[in-house]
Amino acid sequence: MVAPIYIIAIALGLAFTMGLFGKQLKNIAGVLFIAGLGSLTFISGQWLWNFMVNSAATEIIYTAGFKPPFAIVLQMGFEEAVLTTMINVAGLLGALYLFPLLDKKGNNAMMVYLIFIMSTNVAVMTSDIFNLFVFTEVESIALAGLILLTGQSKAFQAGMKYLIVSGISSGLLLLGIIFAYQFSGSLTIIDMINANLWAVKASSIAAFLLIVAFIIEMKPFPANGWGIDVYTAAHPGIGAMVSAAGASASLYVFYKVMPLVNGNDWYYFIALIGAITFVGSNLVATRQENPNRLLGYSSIGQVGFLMMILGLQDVLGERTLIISFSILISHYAAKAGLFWISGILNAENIKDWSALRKNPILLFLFGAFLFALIGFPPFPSFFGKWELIMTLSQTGNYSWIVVILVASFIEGIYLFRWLGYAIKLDHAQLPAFKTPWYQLIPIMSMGLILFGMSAYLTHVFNFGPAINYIPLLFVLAIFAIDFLPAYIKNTVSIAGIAYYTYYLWPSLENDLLRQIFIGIFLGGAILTLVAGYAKKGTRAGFYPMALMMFAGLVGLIEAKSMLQFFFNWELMTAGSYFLIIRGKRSMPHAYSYILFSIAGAYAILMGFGLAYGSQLNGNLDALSQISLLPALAYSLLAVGFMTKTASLGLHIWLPGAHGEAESDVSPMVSAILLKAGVFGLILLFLSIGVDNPNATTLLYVLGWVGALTTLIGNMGAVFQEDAKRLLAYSSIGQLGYILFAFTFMTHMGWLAGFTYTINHFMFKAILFLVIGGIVVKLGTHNMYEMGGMIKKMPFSFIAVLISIIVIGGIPPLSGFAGKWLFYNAVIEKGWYFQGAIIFFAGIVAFLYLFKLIYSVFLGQLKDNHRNVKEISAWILIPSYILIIGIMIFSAFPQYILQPISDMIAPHFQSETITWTGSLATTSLGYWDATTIMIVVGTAFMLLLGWLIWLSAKAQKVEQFNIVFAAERPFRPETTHVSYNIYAGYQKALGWIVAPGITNFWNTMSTNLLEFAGWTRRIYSGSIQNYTLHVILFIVVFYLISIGGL
Amino acid sequence: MEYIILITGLALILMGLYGIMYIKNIFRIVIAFALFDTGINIVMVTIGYLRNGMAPILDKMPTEGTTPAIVDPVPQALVLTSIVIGLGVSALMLTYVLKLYEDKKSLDINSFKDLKW
Amino acid sequence: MFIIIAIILGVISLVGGYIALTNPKLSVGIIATGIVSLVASILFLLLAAPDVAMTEAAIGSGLTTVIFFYVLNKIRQGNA
Amino acid sequence: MLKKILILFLLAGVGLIFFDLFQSYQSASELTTTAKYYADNGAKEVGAANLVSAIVVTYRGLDTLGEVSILFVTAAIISFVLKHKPEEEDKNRVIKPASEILNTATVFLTPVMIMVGIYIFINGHLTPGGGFQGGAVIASAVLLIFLANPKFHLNHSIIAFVESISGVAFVVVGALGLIMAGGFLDNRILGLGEFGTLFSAGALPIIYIFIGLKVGAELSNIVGILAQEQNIKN
Amino acid sequence: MLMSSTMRRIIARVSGRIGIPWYQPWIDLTKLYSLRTQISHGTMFYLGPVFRLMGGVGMFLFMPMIFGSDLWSNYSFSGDLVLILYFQFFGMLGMALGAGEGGHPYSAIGISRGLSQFTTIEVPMTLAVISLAIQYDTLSIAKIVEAQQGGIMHWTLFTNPFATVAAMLSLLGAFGHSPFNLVKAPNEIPIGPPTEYHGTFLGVLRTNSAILHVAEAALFMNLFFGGASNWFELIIKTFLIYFWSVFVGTVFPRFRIEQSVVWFLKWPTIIGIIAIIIYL
Repeated sequence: MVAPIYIIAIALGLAFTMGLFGKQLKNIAGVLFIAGLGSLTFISGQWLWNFMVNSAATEIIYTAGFKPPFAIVLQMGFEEAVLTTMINVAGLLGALYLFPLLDKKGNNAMMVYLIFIMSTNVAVMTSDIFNLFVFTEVESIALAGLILLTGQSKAFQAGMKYLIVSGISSGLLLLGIIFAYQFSGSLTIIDMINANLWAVKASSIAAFLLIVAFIIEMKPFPANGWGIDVYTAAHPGIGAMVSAAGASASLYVFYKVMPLVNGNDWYYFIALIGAITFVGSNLVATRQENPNRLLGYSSIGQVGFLMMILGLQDVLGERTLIISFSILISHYAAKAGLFWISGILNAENIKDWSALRKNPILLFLFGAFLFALIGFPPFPSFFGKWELIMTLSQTGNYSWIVVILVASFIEGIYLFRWLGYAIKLDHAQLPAFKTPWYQLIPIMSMGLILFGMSAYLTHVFNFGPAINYIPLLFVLAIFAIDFLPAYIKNTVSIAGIAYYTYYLWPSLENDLLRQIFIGIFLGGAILTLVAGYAKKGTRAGFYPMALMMFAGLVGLIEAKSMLQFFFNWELMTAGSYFLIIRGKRSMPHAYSYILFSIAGAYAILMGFGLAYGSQLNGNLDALSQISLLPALAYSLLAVGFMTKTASLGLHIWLPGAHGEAESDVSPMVSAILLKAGVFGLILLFLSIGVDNPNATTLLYVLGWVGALTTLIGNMGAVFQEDAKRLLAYSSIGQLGYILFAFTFMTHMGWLAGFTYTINHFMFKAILFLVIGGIVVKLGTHNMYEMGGMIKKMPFSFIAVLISIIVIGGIPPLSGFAGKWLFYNAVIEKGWYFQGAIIFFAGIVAFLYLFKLIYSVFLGQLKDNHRNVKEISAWILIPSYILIIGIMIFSAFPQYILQPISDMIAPHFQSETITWTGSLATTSLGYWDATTIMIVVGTAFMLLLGWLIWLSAKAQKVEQFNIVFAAERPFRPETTHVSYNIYAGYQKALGWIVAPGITNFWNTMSTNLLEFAGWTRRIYSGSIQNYTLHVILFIVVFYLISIGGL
Repeated sequence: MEYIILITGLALILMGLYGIMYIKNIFRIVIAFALFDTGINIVMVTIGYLRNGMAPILDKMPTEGTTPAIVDPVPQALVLTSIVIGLGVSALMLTYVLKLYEDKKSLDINSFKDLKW
Repeated sequence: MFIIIAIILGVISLVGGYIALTNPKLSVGIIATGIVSLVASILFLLLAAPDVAMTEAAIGSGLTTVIFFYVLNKIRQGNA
Repeated sequence: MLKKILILFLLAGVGLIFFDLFQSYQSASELTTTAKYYADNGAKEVGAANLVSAIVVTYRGLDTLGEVSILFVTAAIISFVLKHKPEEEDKNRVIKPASEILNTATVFLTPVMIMVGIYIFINGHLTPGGGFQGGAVIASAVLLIFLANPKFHLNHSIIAFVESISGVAFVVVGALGLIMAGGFLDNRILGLGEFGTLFSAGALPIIYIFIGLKVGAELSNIVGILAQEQNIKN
Repeated sequence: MLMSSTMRRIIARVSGRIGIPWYQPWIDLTKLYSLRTQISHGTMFYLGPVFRLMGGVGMFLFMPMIFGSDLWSNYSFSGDLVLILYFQFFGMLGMALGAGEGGHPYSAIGISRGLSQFTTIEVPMTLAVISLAIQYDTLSIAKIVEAQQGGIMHWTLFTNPFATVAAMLSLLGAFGHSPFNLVKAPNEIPIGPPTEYHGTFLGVLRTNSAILHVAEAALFMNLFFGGASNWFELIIKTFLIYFWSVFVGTVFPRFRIEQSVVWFLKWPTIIGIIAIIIYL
């Protein structure tokens, strides 16, 4: 074992030696520099290995051979080993990244860099407060030098601010040290802690000064303008160091000195400061467009988050360290990687990051880093946040949970905007950039570290067996073959899904609910993927993401515990986000989708937290016995799931997201993905159970929400000119029905709900597939630019017609089954007004259905569409398979509904529907699907036959063989009345869909951004203002904590 | 006496802070910073002072069981370090001032607001 | 006795500090800072800290002042 | 105006903190545990008469190492920021010749000052003063040269050499302590010698010499760069 | 058919003319059926009328016409009130599709208006039906009729007047006579949806229109006026129901589409809500 003290000896020895090499021997200096960093990494890594594998005891390093407190003592324990390894790895990779720049600036720059890394190491290891002061001072001076590497004027300004503020804070630290020394008689941290400085007012001022100095180092909001400028002005490579190595070290240092003020109040203040920083920095970041500055805000926010976690350590107990580590490591890898990418792009505005598209590897890593920051699975921060929230909830600290989730959401606001820009923003000319190997390798290494740590932490948290990784591995495999042509990947994907369905099925033997949903999810997956054969090229990135979504969906079904459920929920969200954003104009819509999704996910998380807190049981069945704030918990869960089902108020993301998605993505996200929300709601309602006193109001409200959603959705669809948006609004409406039906909590209602769910899956898949295909064929979304397609695309027409009949609930097709059950349920439940609204909405549906089929298929064929052909057979095949499904379901619903009925019966007091063959009887009425089918079918055929016989000789009219207003039309556009055909209706009832809700969210977001803009004015750029902030912070903190306020 | 010196030190720190926060000329801010540093050093040494203590330089090996009547050497050692660090920081700040001036031809602190928001 | 010296020195250093911050001429300010440093080193002697006093005299009032002057000189030349 | 009030308010706030600090201060009547240990055992363990030196070099040697690296880093930063480019130097720069007295004084004083500096740090373990003070004096000598002859070109390679060698030697001696004695920077790699004599306190004087040389070189370097740096471009 | 001619007579009477003889519609119809249509706009042109007729026939088929008669309860054993309500849509859709295929701009306008109005017409109707379902605790028409037997005071008309009023008002719209006949708009748009069809098709449509009217009237009779226990009663009652709309239509001027939409959502709806509230 190499003694840790050699970290100092080697680094300083090399740094001093490098002065010997002039320009002639520069290369040797460079080699020594890298070798030195490498040996630091080796030493700390070796210790880490030692601790992990051999579980060695903590090593104490006595300098000068004397015992503490009389000499300085360093310590190398497990935590120090972790931290120093992190710092040194970042240092080494960063050096590689910056090497050309450092080399250009000469040996001096390298020396400074080396000493920066060395001092960071010592700050982590030392146990002596004055030594800590000296080495943090070395660190900040070295950093003040590194900032100047770019040589720009901005860098000098930033460095000046940094120097002044860190000078003030180190002055205060010195004062604190000397007074603390006076009271404790020692300079070691542990002795000072044992002296209980905080207990007496006299000595507590010393403790205050110490702590406040370290807090200032961590850049608490709002006294952090100086810190942010450093991130902005320094070379991104240096930003990476500050964010990854520096922030990690200062957090650990803070963790070491925190017990100086041991006392619940103090910790509470610290947590509060952390929370304010977390929220404030993220808030301000929402207005930021400079990537480095944005990353700076985000870094500071993350540090605030960690500070908050440390402040809550009394609550979190022994889990503090592992939680903070998992969040820290995500931050570390992600921020380093992001800063480095930023250095490669060298863009002033995050909009220019769209150039990243040119390099798929970087783009992938960029996405991974962002998701890691926000806390998506499988990254460490996901598990960290999960543990954190579960623990907090268990101890009743709800307000902290709210703070964390709000801040994380705000973080999502800007990070996803950024991601959207990178993936999708239209750019006339993508700026060129070079990716040299020495810059790519560090970034990729950080990516590897991130994924490696994900795997490792899953193991540490003991989540490994809880999560099924087989689908994930499959996703990875698909990712590995992403370069192959689409049809190969398509085949592999379909085969994989089919096999997995086959593999999974036996385990769901007695669980009809899950069988239904697996049918929807995976059956739907296969069918929609079949349509993918119509696409050409490699479709880079499509298959991994689609499969990721399906993996998440499958995982939802397999989930036994809340963690599994949430893990897969997030996985699905991430996958679907990438699918949605693939559309040409999807960027803003995918953005709002993901924002609603993460907000919903956080609501679910909090709900799970409450459930976990009440039962101390991570299984999903804990949901049925929530004793902590049950009403709130159920509401949160419901709201969370409703973001996916796009219920009223939470629906505004859907039209755009579904409407603009690619033609085969729309059915995936509409017919399949929305059902995930339904599945969640079903699980939730099953857990709530009938007559749960905590959820009565909730269910009632949800019932109304469902009814109004239906109305708004259908009404919205009526006024759409865009075919896919029309369908998207229609989805909102249909999901409204489903939500409404399930809130009944009666047997009949649920049966109706299931019928709707199955129907919606089938007809919406058909519609989106076919309409999507047509949209692609015709090259326009606007229905008024289509028309007359019936002659060109008869098969499509029939598919659409049948779907429409189902949506309309017109007998004899299966839509009517849903309606019939539904009205029985309404009357039985007694929710008449809601029922009436739904009924009204149901008729409104005719308006848009007519518009859809009329504008697209009927009316006048346009000149430029004379040569179009039927859409691809690959789209029609799945559609017709689904039509067969609809027909079977229509004619023999009892084979599906009866088992469902039996399945759900135990959950309710009574079974209110009885089956005799195909005849269903309720207390209110009866319905015999098969007979109706036969009667209607026969009558229909007879009439049709008669008419055909009557008009056998009819001649075809030419398109314009019509006369009106004494003129013969000659252009189809003038004759195809489709645009805004419901103008009168809009005048009368348009107010219902007046974009009140969209306005509400717009106002919310505008206000948030305004507020952020207003807040960030504190960062006026003036050095003195920043100083003022710092002093103000200190004074206020003092007055609150000690001054007796 | 030590009380008076302590007050002097604290007052110098306050003056330094006032200068840093109020004065517009960055050069003078560096001067204020030097005052701030000096004040802190004075305070630190004062803390180690022991009435009737001698300077911590022994003229003979102390005999077992008796403690030489000296002032506390530890703060002095710390201040030594602190003074040198102060020099380093001042020199660095002056370099910055020089560069800033070279850039903007001004010492007014309000001309260095390129970075904000 | 020491108290009186301390008071006098304290007052000198505060006045020096005031001058350093307010005198319109930067050079006077620098010198005033040097004086404050010098006074501080005398205070250190009073506090039985000869090592510190030496250091303060050599570095605080000596080298620092010189460095200040050098930089001020550069700036002035730049102005000229 | 508002800002001024705010500043006054803040100063009052800081003043309040200081007032509380002042109130909490009580003139010490006895040494703290640490100080008492040094007073009792410092001479015995380290062998230095000057306890401050003993603390600075041995007990808290690591701090000193850090401090030296601060100066080192500062010098490095200043040199790469204000990189001297002789070819661009303004040839027309008007330099006031230094006075005759100064020139003469320089010639006499410089060697003397360097000698004094060296004396100070060699006797650091016995008398007040040590590496820093000695180094500062040496730097002042260099300064004097600059004052006398503004065009004097400091030989950077010599300074760099001294700086590097003494720095490396400092580290090496420290590492020797780790190998041969109790720990990094332990001065007991050499015999402690007789208390109060020049050759006592083990390796302490040696370390102090290196510190002195290094500090001297670094300070000279800083002064040199600042003095030589070309004029601000107009 | 009979009703149709009567209606026109009344209109004429009110407007001070003599009007057509009662048998005129039959003549028209026969003529239309005898004409072979010579043109076709495509598949949907066929399917549209078929759908439309299907709606009417379906409604008819699944509705019990005469109380207590096995023969004339049709197929009502396999469906109830909800089924009937939805069969109305069938026809509507068919009409819309068929006309759309014609490619004539005015048909689209007409249909859009028709559908718009239709949506709101159904609101009071639904409220009334729900009210009935609460009242009788069933959705089966037969059972509703059964419950109304035993005297005129048992009719829904008297047991649940609000529901009846709401439904009757909506009936006005459903029949598409003035003032809610902008859809067919005889004057301003002389060639609304029906005009695109000639010959047999127009015949089909006319037939259908008649069937629909009868079916709807029968439905109302069943729901609100005690049903019919024999043919005579059936004819009288449906006739009277039908004439209600005709009378109203001749008195009021035509509404614009947005006016009618709003109108339906105002008074009839409120009455419908009251009808439900009293049974809550």
